[in-house]
Amino acid sequence: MTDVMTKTRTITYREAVREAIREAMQQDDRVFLMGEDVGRYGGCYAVSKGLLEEFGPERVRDTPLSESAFVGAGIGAALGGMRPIVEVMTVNFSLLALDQIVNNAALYLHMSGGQFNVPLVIRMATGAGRQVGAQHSHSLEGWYAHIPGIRVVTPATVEDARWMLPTALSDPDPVIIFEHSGLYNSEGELPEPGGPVDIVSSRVRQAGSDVSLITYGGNLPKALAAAEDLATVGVSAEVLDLRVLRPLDTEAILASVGATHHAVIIDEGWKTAGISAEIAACIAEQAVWELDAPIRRVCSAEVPIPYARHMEEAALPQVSAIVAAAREIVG
Amino acid sequence: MTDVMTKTRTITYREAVREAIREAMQQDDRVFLMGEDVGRYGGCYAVSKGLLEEFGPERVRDTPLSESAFVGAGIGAALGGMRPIVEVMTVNFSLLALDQIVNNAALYLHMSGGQFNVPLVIRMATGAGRQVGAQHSHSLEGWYAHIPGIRVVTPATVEDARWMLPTALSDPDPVIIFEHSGLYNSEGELPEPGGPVDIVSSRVRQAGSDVSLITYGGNLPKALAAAEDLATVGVSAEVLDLRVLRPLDTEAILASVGATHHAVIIDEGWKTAGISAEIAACIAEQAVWELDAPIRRVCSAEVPIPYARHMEEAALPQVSAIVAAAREIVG
Amino acid sequence: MLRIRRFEERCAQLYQAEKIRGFLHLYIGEEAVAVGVMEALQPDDAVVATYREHGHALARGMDPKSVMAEMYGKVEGCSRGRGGSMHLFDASTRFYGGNAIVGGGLPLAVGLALADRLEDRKRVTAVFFGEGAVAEGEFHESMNLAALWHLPVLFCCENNLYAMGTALGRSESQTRMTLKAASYEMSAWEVDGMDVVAVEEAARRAVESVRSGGGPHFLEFRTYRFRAHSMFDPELYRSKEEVETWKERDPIDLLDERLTIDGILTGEERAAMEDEVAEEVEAAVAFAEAGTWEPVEELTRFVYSEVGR
Amino acid sequence: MLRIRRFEERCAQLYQAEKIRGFLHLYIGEEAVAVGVMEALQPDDAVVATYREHGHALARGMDPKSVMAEMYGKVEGCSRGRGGSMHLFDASTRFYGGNAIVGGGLPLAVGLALADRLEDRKRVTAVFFGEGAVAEGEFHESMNLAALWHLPVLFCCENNLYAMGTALGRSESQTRMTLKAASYEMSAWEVDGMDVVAVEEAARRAVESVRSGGGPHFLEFRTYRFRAHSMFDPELYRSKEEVETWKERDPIDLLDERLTIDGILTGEERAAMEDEVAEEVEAAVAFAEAGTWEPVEELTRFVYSEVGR
Ligand SMILES: Cc1ncc(C[n+]2csc(CCOP(=O)(O)OP(=O)(O)O)c2C)c(N)n1
Ligand SMILES: Cc1ncc(C[n+]2csc(CCOP(=O)(O)OP(=O)(O)O)c2C)c(N)n1
Ligand SMILES: [Mg+2]
Ligand SMILES: [Mg+2]
Repeated sequence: MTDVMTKTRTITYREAVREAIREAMQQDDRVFLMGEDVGRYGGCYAVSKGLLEEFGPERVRDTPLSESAFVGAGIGAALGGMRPIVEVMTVNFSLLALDQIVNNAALYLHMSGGQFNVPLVIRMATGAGRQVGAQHSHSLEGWYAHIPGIRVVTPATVEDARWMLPTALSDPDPVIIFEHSGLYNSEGELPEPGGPVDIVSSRVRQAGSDVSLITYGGNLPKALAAAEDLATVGVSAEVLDLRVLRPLDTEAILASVGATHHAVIIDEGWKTAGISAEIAACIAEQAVWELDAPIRRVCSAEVPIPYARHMEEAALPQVSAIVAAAREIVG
Repeated sequence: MTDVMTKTRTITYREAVREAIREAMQQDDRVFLMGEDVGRYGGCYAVSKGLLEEFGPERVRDTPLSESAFVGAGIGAALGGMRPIVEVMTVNFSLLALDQIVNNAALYLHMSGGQFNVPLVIRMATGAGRQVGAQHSHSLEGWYAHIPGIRVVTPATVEDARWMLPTALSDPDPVIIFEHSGLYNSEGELPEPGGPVDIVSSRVRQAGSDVSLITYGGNLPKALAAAEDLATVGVSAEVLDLRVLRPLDTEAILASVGATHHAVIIDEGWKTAGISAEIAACIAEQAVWELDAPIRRVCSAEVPIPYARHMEEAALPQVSAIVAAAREIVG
Repeated sequence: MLRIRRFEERCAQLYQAEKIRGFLHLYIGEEAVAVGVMEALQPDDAVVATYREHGHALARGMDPKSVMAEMYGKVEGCSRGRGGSMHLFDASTRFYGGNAIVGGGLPLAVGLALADRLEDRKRVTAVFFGEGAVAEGEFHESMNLAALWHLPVLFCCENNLYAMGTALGRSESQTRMTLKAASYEMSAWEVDGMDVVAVEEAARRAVESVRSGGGPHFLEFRTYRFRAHSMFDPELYRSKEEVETWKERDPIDLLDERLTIDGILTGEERAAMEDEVAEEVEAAVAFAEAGTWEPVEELTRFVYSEVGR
Repeated sequence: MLRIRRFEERCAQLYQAEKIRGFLHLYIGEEAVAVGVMEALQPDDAVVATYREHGHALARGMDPKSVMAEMYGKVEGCSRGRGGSMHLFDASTRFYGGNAIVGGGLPLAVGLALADRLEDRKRVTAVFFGEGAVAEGEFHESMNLAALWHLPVLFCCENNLYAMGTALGRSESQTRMTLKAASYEMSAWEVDGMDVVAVEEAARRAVESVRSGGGPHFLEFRTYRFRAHSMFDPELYRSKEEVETWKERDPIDLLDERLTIDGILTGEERAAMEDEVAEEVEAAVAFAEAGTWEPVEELTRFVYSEVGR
């Protein structure tokens, strides 16, 4: 996953995000962090722990429970020359802020004839798998990827968690960063010295020749595990980490499928009209003759995510299902 | 479009919706209409004109500008045994009510273990084409189609405008009805005597053998016009009106594509991760070998919809583009 | 109150034992609010609560067995194990959840009340929410709708001074909740939420008025959360001293004192209560332990209704 | 005011002539509000308005030519013809739209003010909204944030008594706007929105206080919309008499009288003003007519920024 020649440092995904925020705030006074309980509480996932002490309450700003207003305030502050990092605790609560994101953040530049860009970064936790029930287990990345005017990124590795943020902050337009809540405790190797990474291209996390496992965010570990299992049965799986859901790196998708001629798309979001559908559609439009077998999608079951562990596991994409789908089409 | 043998009556789409609402309120005291300016103003598209006088302010209920609360109140009233018809003026404003729709209406039945169903009907105008600018021109049907627990229907004909509502009202679960604002003034032939129509199946509006034009709602007229043009150049196009976006009538889609071996999907929504992507994905998963050519999607350009007419027209699906796409793949 | 207290103390243990998973929000310290209000409600009234609703569910008369089974994720649970701690539901007591979106239950309560009003039923809908929810737009919209339409809603604000780690003063520019209600022309009272007698008295008066067509009422209950917000909360935002001071007004101790002083409750009776409650709680745990898992095949049941279509 | 009035009267004609399309919301009758408030602002202050913003744009000093060209959909328009009547934008006067979602501009104003506060700039952000927007959650959340954080925002509520066809009394349980502001601990005054002098006076006092760190202020301007809500409104919801009564307090007539009585304005001067304004308006129309269409190839420009990446 990271180049073996460079020095690396072991770090958790949570620490990586925190380091990224801290560095950005140290280097640019226009950057500030705003959201529910990012300050005194230390962040509901402890991401911003310690930042209040370092930067004070003006720049590490606890907000009331007012998703629409503080996300909109982030847009306004960006219009006013700041570089806000707005944390929406989880994607579930972002439903309350969608008007501001879709009708203001995404539209202002185009609608104003190029006069008003919105250099805003919105971070939110996403995903299920922690038995927190249907209202707290949404994966709506596909919804956001539907909207022109915003960029949608999904760091899946500690390196992306650490180095996508500076790139997002230097972007003149709104960038939404989805952090899968299941990744915060995960550890990974961070290349030293590292530097900002692009937010336009995908990455092959594991090369392979028989089937392309196309995924992003919290399901990358599952896809890599599936690739390992497949290797034991002689199937060489390529794992493509999309990294960015808008704009999609279709070239890389087509290249991978063009080489393996088999595609399995893994997405924790619901299947119908989600990002998995777009990936399948791109292939159907531009590489249909490359396929040696129908496309397979391994997504969450089309149900609200239940609390009970066995039911939640049954609802979410699992390694076994990825392996089965790959083996079915590779045959 | 309608069986030539039955008597028919010419009626506008607007009148058809109004008749449907009036009849439902006459037949069932539990039915009431609630929304912004549905009463004294007569509805922003004049759909509910006259209903206040007939049913009074309790059952034709003007609401304040509080999309989240009155949609949520509709859910609560449904839980309380009523059969509310909640009108959200346009899909653009429904962004403010998404928390209630996605986290309550769609989840309550499953999350409560089957105890609490939500017999709610939400009507909203959708679509662009009237030069009302980016914030008032969204087509988010694909977003709603992504959500398990709700049904999404898109009446495109006066018959569906007239007869889908009673079926939706008799459904024990939430049904979202999208009425394309461009259709209200359109006239059509209403079969007499008519009766409730299903909200699960699509319809072939025009039979054809060379290519399937798959669409819904406000773009059905464009698809039919394209089919006419194609006929003049010897291409026999089948026009499939989806009618229902969730659950999708995949069988009919596969049957049509299985017969024509060519598919053009027309959607006023943005292409990326929209309903057009789902349709393409279904074909790629289940009928890829039926295709004699790649799938084509004719959708709105991935831009906020501009005000100027020529720019708006350039942004939206047009008959010429549908014809071009069909001719390209039919070759 | 005692039943709720002991039930939740057991839940905390069971969370450590990993029998209960997900988010667990304890009501310990706030019991007087739910108990007092529920006393004032009729069986056919409706209740809408939050994710911190164990106390409300039990006070409303839901079976501790089905509640505990729900937290275990067993199919015998009140939501078939699909909801967990945050999503308790019960049609028989008209308990509409168990809503984990802050403010999300308020519009539902308005709608339930609207249904009663349209059907000329003299029922009341009581909705519970924390003071943190007052910052949400949904609170504002719901208050206005209920007052504008004169609906039978009882708004029960559980002001425990914190929204996770955010103190009321950092969440509201004006911290007097009753002033907010006034801005909607809604009558509102501040109530000592640690005194169950005061709570019940206020609730009775309010419910009576709401039921007799007096329109919605707003009650602010001054209370305090003795435990962490959830099981993941390091509690960096408040001092041990503050917590200790509030514990001196533990609603259960306050009631004990009063009843003892008034000679209504003897030591033996009090001890007997403890035993009874302990039995109930253990019976609930036993029931949950003995419970079964919903068959995985049923995952897709109830996405849509099975009857009536 | 006269310029705005004549400009919009012309817009109405041009709408009939189908030169202007989409939604057109006229400000006729309410001109004193925008004019009076803008007088009190500095060039580097910010303005956020609604879809009924022609008056605000002109009063803020935007060129009538670019505004008219925008309504024609010409590339010479202030938003390149992409916004139309509801989406006027101008960076040079810090005019942030032209927002067509009721309440949608309020959080932006809070954020613009937050930026000034974080950068220690003594600027003010004035945000305009109708009384109908007061029912939206976004209003409530924005008021609370601005007051809680003591931000330099001037909330300008244009109370014209109707939200489309919904009278204030059918939209708010408590119709006194200033009471709502009070519930956020925000100082608020009611102002005669038909008297431009009163508006300017009130705005000056409020702006001064906001600029000097007094925190946000709320001004309710009592005004009235003489024309239909938009070009599609049959006006079933109000009586001709009511409209006529309000027209007796036409802000332009009121000012004329006052200036004439005070001998500040002679008949000739007044007539000259009309001529001057008429010229300006016709020049704007000519400019718009002569304008060009944005090349269709540019449709995808400005979805994302072209520079700085
Ligand atoms: C809309 C929304 N935003 C954020 C959260 C995360 N969250 C859960 S509880 C909570 C604090 C709520 O505080 P309060 O309303 O006072 O209730 P309390 O927990 O004190 O009982 C927060 C921020 C949520 N569940 N919903
Ligand atoms: C969120 C939202 N809901 C509904 C609409 C449709 N709409 C446009 S203007 C309007 C009335 C607004 O009234 P008010 O705020 O008083 O402003 P006024 O038009 O009177 O100036 C409505 C309902 C909208 N644009 N945005
Ligand atoms: Mg609280
Ligand atoms: Mg108004």
